[in-house]
Amino acid sequence: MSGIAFDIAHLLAGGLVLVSFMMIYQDRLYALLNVFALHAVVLAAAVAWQAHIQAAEHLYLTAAIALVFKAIVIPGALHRIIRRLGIHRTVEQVVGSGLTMLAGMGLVALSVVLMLGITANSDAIAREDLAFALSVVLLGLLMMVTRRNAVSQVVGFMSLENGLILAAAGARGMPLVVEISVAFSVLIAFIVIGIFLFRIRERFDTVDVVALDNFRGERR
Amino acid sequence: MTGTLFHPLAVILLTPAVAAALLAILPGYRLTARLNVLASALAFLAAASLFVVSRPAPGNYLLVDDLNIVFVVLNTFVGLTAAIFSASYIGHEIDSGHLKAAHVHFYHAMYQLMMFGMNLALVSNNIGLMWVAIELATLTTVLMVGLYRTHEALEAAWKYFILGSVGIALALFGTILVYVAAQPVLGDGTPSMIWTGLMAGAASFDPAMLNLAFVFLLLGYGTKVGLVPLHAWLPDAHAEGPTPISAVLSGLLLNVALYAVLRFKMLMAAQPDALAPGPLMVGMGLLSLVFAAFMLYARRDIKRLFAYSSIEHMGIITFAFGMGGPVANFAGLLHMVMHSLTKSAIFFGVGHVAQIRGTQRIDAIRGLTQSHPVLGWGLALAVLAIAGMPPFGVFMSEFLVVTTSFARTPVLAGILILGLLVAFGALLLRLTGLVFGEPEGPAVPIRASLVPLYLHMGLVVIAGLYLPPAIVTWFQTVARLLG
Amino acid sequence: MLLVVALAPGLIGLVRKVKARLTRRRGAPILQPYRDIARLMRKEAVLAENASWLFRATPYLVFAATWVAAALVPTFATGLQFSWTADLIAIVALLGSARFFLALAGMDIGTSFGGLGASREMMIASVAEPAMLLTVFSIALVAGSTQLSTVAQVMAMPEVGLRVSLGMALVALVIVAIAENARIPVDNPATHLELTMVHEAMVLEYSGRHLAMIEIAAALKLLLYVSLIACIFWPWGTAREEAGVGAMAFGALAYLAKVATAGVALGVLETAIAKMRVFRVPDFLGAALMLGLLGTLLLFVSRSL
Amino acid sequence: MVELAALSALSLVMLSLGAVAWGGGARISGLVYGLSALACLGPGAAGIAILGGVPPQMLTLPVGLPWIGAHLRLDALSAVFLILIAIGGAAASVYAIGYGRHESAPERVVPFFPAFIGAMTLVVLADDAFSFLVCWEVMSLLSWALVLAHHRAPEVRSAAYLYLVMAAFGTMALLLAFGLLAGGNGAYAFSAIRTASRPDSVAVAVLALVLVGAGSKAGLAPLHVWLPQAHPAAPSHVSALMSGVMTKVAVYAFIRVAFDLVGPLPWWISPALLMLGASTAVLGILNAMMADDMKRLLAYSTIENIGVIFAALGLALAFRANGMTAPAALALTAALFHAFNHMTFKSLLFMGAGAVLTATGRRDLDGLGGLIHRMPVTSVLTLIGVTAISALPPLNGFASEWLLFQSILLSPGLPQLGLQIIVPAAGGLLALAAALAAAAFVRLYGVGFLGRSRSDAARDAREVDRCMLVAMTGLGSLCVLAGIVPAFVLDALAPAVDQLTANRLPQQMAEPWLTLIPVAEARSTYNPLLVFAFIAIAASASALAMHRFGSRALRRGPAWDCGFPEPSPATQYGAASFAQPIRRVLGSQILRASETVDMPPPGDPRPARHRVTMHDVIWERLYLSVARGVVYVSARLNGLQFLTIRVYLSLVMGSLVGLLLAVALWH
Repeated sequence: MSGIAFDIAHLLAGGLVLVSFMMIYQDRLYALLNVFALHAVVLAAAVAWQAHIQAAEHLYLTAAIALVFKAIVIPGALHRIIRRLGIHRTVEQVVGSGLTMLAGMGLVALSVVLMLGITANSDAIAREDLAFALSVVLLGLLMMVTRRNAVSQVVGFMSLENGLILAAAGARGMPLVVEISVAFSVLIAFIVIGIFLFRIRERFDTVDVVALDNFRGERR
Repeated sequence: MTGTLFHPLAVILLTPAVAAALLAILPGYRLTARLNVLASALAFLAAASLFVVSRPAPGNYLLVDDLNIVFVVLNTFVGLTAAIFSASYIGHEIDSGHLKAAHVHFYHAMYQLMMFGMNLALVSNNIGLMWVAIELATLTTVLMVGLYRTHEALEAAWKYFILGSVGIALALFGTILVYVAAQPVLGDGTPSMIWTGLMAGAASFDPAMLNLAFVFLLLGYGTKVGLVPLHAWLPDAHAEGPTPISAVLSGLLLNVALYAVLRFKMLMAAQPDALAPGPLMVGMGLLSLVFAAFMLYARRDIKRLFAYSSIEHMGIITFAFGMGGPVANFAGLLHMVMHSLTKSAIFFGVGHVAQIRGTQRIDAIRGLTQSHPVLGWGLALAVLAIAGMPPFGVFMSEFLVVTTSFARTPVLAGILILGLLVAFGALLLRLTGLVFGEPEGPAVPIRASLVPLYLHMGLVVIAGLYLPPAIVTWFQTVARLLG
Repeated sequence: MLLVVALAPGLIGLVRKVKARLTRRRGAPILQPYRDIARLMRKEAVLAENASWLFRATPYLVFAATWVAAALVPTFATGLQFSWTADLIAIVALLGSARFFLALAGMDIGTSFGGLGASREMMIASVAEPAMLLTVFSIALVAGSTQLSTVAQVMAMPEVGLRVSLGMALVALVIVAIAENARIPVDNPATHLELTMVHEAMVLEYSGRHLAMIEIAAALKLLLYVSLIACIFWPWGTAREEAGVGAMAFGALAYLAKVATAGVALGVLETAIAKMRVFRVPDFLGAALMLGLLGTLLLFVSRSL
Repeated sequence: MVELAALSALSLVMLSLGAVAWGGGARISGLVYGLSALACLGPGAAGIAILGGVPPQMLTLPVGLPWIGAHLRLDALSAVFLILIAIGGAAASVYAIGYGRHESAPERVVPFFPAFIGAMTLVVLADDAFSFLVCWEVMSLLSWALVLAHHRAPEVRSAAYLYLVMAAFGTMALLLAFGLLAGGNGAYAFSAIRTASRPDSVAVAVLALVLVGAGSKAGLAPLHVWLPQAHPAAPSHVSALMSGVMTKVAVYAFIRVAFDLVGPLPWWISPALLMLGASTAVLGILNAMMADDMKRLLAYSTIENIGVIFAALGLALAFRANGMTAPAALALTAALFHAFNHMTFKSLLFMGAGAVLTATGRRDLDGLGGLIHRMPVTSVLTLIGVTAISALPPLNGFASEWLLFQSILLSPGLPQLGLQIIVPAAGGLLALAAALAAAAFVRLYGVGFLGRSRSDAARDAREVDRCMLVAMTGLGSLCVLAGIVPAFVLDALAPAVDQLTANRLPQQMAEPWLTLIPVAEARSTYNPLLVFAFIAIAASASALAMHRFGSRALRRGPAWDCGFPEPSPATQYGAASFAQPIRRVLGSQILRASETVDMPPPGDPRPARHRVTMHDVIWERLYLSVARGVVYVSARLNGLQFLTIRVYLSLVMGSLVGLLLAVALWH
């Protein structure tokens, strides 16, 4: 089974990295959300494939959660938030997207180098999977760091988390993966509700420094 | 797990869980506060009885060994005293209208849930379960930090939440990596996530994978420990939340995260080909210490001041564990315990002070020994203790850390000394302003118990002068375990 | 011991006489200081209203301390009965005690002149004393002792010979002696009512028998220094402990001659130079200090070569 | 014996706890002080017994550092300092029975006082690094609390702050020193440290660290700046203890490490120590000369005496390194003797200042004057103190300085040319310091006690109560006795000196007339008993003669003052005017003193002004720049408190990527 199974797993994981790059490249919020939905779909597919090749039924549940929750519910909710709160449609990036892409390339290279260093006695699928997962995690972090807007930072966090799910799914026979994905979904729900309830978009990051100074610690 | 429902271990976990559920339902402040104290007391008694009761064999999920028993007892003890303190503290907050009854409701339930999370993290034998438990504890504390719903509190809670979530994510990735490293050796599924199994098989794990895992784990759990540069959430979360929670955060949650780091450090040490975790920890410890020491000077908020001092001490502890060796590990353990007791005592005192004066601004508080001698001197003792003055226990651990590290690596000890001195200067400067001079500002009469503060300080003094041989041998065993 | 007391005013008279002669005055007779003291003794003492017991006790203390110090310096014979009571350092310190109490007495009345004198005196002393001690060091290095009898015996030996260090020490000691005894150019003993006076300003309030004691003490101090210089740098003729009466008599004559020479020399010196400003004094004494140190260092260098 | 001393120390600590329990107010102050004076007898008796020939004793208690325990040891060196502490502590306690009645905040003094003495006692007894440092730091902490007794004054708070920070700094240095001594395996017991051998470089590092640690507590320049602020800020009996006794505990620490624990030292560290001591002495006394506050002046003079002691210790080290045990014993004896003497007269003087403070409420010299009429007993006792501290024969200050000069005169025997040159130079500096000390104390006594009263407070002063006078009389008679029969003290010191230098002075009590003969009769002798007798006889004989043969008439009249008497007491020579000549001569460089005169032209009615500015170079260059550095760094780092979450996340990411890169490169 190893040949084709490996290739497909490889393809799906690689696709996830590619979609991550697309997200970094996007500078409009709605488009970003759409790409994120795509990210979740690819993740669901990758997890499902892992469930198939590992014959682990519980992973199908994880894939389903990813598909329903992250590809449909959360992007929908974020759409609503953007409309309600009237957040700027354009994403403000701290550094130009070209530079960010370059940094992203560097991160992917770093993760590949790191994973290559691992001796071959571990599972090849897991190894490749981990390399891609690490890339996705780092790219998600990169996105959180390079965006000013709350929503796009949340999206960055979610893509980071997708990388984690990918890694967990790729680890053969890892228990608790479902629990972890559920826990993360709760976490993300918290974040989204947090944005929505507390209207903390401006407190998430500086838009207007003077207004913020009154809130941030010790400036009373 | 072989124990029954009445085994202390079960009590430690079930009491907070059941209490949390009960507290969520029950009405009334007085009742819930008492129940909160009662549940904490029960958990503490159970934890203390772990010394005498035979330990259960390590199972798939739970474990009691020499290392975590230290943490569990400390955890439940400070949980108890903080609950006693919180009963009077929250009472005043309700009287003064800072909190609504509904919030208090929620607060006590969350308190027990947090205790449950921390206890679970400490006794779990499963790296996945531990991760879940720490996340649970983090989430509950996030909610408590935001309890006051002020702009500042929300800001602090939000920062804590986001940084904590990222940390949690990194820790999870590290956990997965550990599993991946263990899986070829120990086989699929749960066996590859169990401490006892991992420790036994660590020598044949892939060292490179372990290295990678440790980086993620150190940064992930290190965020919770408050190591610089991952510390940003810590000062604000301490400053804006209710003071009992600040005490618990500093006294316990940081320890729990540190416990996780220590566990993985032991794992790393068991694989000789892997990266030595010591230098990393030493580096981050020193960075935290020196950075926090300098940050102490510019603080204007009293709770934020002591929050930075917590970062400083976490730095010292991490440094000590990073140095390794029986003496330094002993010192690290001792320092951790002493810091928990002392720092929570400080927050108890600070909580009273802030309520009496109605402010947390340092320059608005003066002359406490004049206006409130018992509280003022208690706070002075606690601050002197945390600054490393004898006859308090912190001095003993600092003595051991400094002397042993200077004999081994003079340069590092020099940096350590620098940080300690700078921090001492800052703490003393603030202390002088707080407790001496002409009293100033309002003096709201507070009917509050200073017993927790003096109880902690009493323990710290006793430990500084006389450590019972039982505790010493026990610490020494653990120190050897830590390598 | 009584001898030095008897001799001391005579030296003062001699110096005054020499100075007068050199300025073409006839001058008072050499015995005039004796008469002055006797007259002062007979007069009633006037105490300022504010004077305390310290003010009254000081003249006797000063006299006693100076006298004890002076008695410890070998004059015409070494190995005096009680010379082991104290060594050179103790002698210096005894003089310090005398000065200390005199300065306190100067402050006691609460006048501006008294304080002025006291503060300047202490300033001068604070430079003069180290110079003196350094001189003592270099002497002790040569003689291997601070015991004056021993020093004099060693110095009398031919093998000591002439040394640069000793020369320096001599110059330093002379400078210190001039400063300590309030002579020109440091202070003018013949003046009053001048803002530059030092010693006289301190004792301004004294009268009658108190003043007499202080005058005797001052004279004793001068004689002490002269004897000191003579016994250390010019031990020629000094009788040894075990020597007979003849040698003793010869020593006494030699001693008288030395004192007279010194008195004349001092008179000439005082006439020849002018008094310097108070704040130049430290430079003057600093020279002594340097000389003392240099002398000591040279000794080491020459020894280690 | 060691049990007795330890029990007494413990009872002192218990007394403090009892005082806390009883509220520590004025009600129990007399009782507590009385009991603490009694408790001081224990260590004193123990010390005397050891010096009397009882062999050294050890005691191990199951407290302190777990696997070591608390070791206590009472040997001859400890005994010397134990006696010193006992005398100083008992005198201060007796004094405090009276002084404490005037205390405005007794609850901030009484509870700390006995424990402070107890802690000092335990420092001297401690025989392992941990117990030593615990007691040492507790001693600092308690004295800090005592300094803060009058915490409402901002300058007291800043003095106390500076004090404890410097104390912590010193402790850190000691911590490092003991770390080096104990080695990586944590052999903290002194017995283990003593037997271990270590290379010269380590020994020198230890010595340097101990010099910093003990020196910062003793007040060695440039670590002295806290001392003139903190010592005067405390209540006077505490000042007496801090200046008179606690600085000696620091000296003890240095002796213990340098002579006992660290083992052989190379000779070339001693010149540094010698010059450090000598320049400290000069700097201290020069500052004392300029100080206007009586207690501050005394504190600066403490710095001078500490300098003298350290110079003597440096000399002893130089001799010892060259195997010249007899001169080493002489220098060490001089140091110990001077330490003892300084305890007596400095405590006495601080008590005198406290008496003046009680009687007048002032301690600025320019507000006093004429006290010799109003407070006769205090004045006499203070006069003894100033005479002794000015190193004038026949009192004890001179006796120890004389011994020191004798040991300096033995320096030609040293083989190293460097030492031969440095030692006399240091001797010159010490002589300068001694002469300046006389000037400074003439100023203190002349301006403060003599002359006419400069303020109403001084004019209405009343003599203080009996307890205070008794304590001062006790110390005053010690000054006189130790000055007149130093042989007794020297023989008592001999066992301690013998223990550390393997040699001792010849038995002094055996000499005829109790003469001091440190080396040889032909070399140098000093017989204070005879000097004292001669002076007494000569003075009384001359007085008798005067009254017998001269006039006995006495008349009171107005002061003559060269014909220009001025009734206002303000025309007297004040503290600043007295200091002026020395300020001009020596202060212009060292203290950077400068004077500005603002003389209005004729016709202008505004008063002329004369202003003196002085700069403490060490404070400005060293301390303020360190403080500025810390403030600068913290201000720069403080920016990190106000960043956005995104930036904090970048920090997290940065460290992650950095560590990952490191791991990647590590492969």
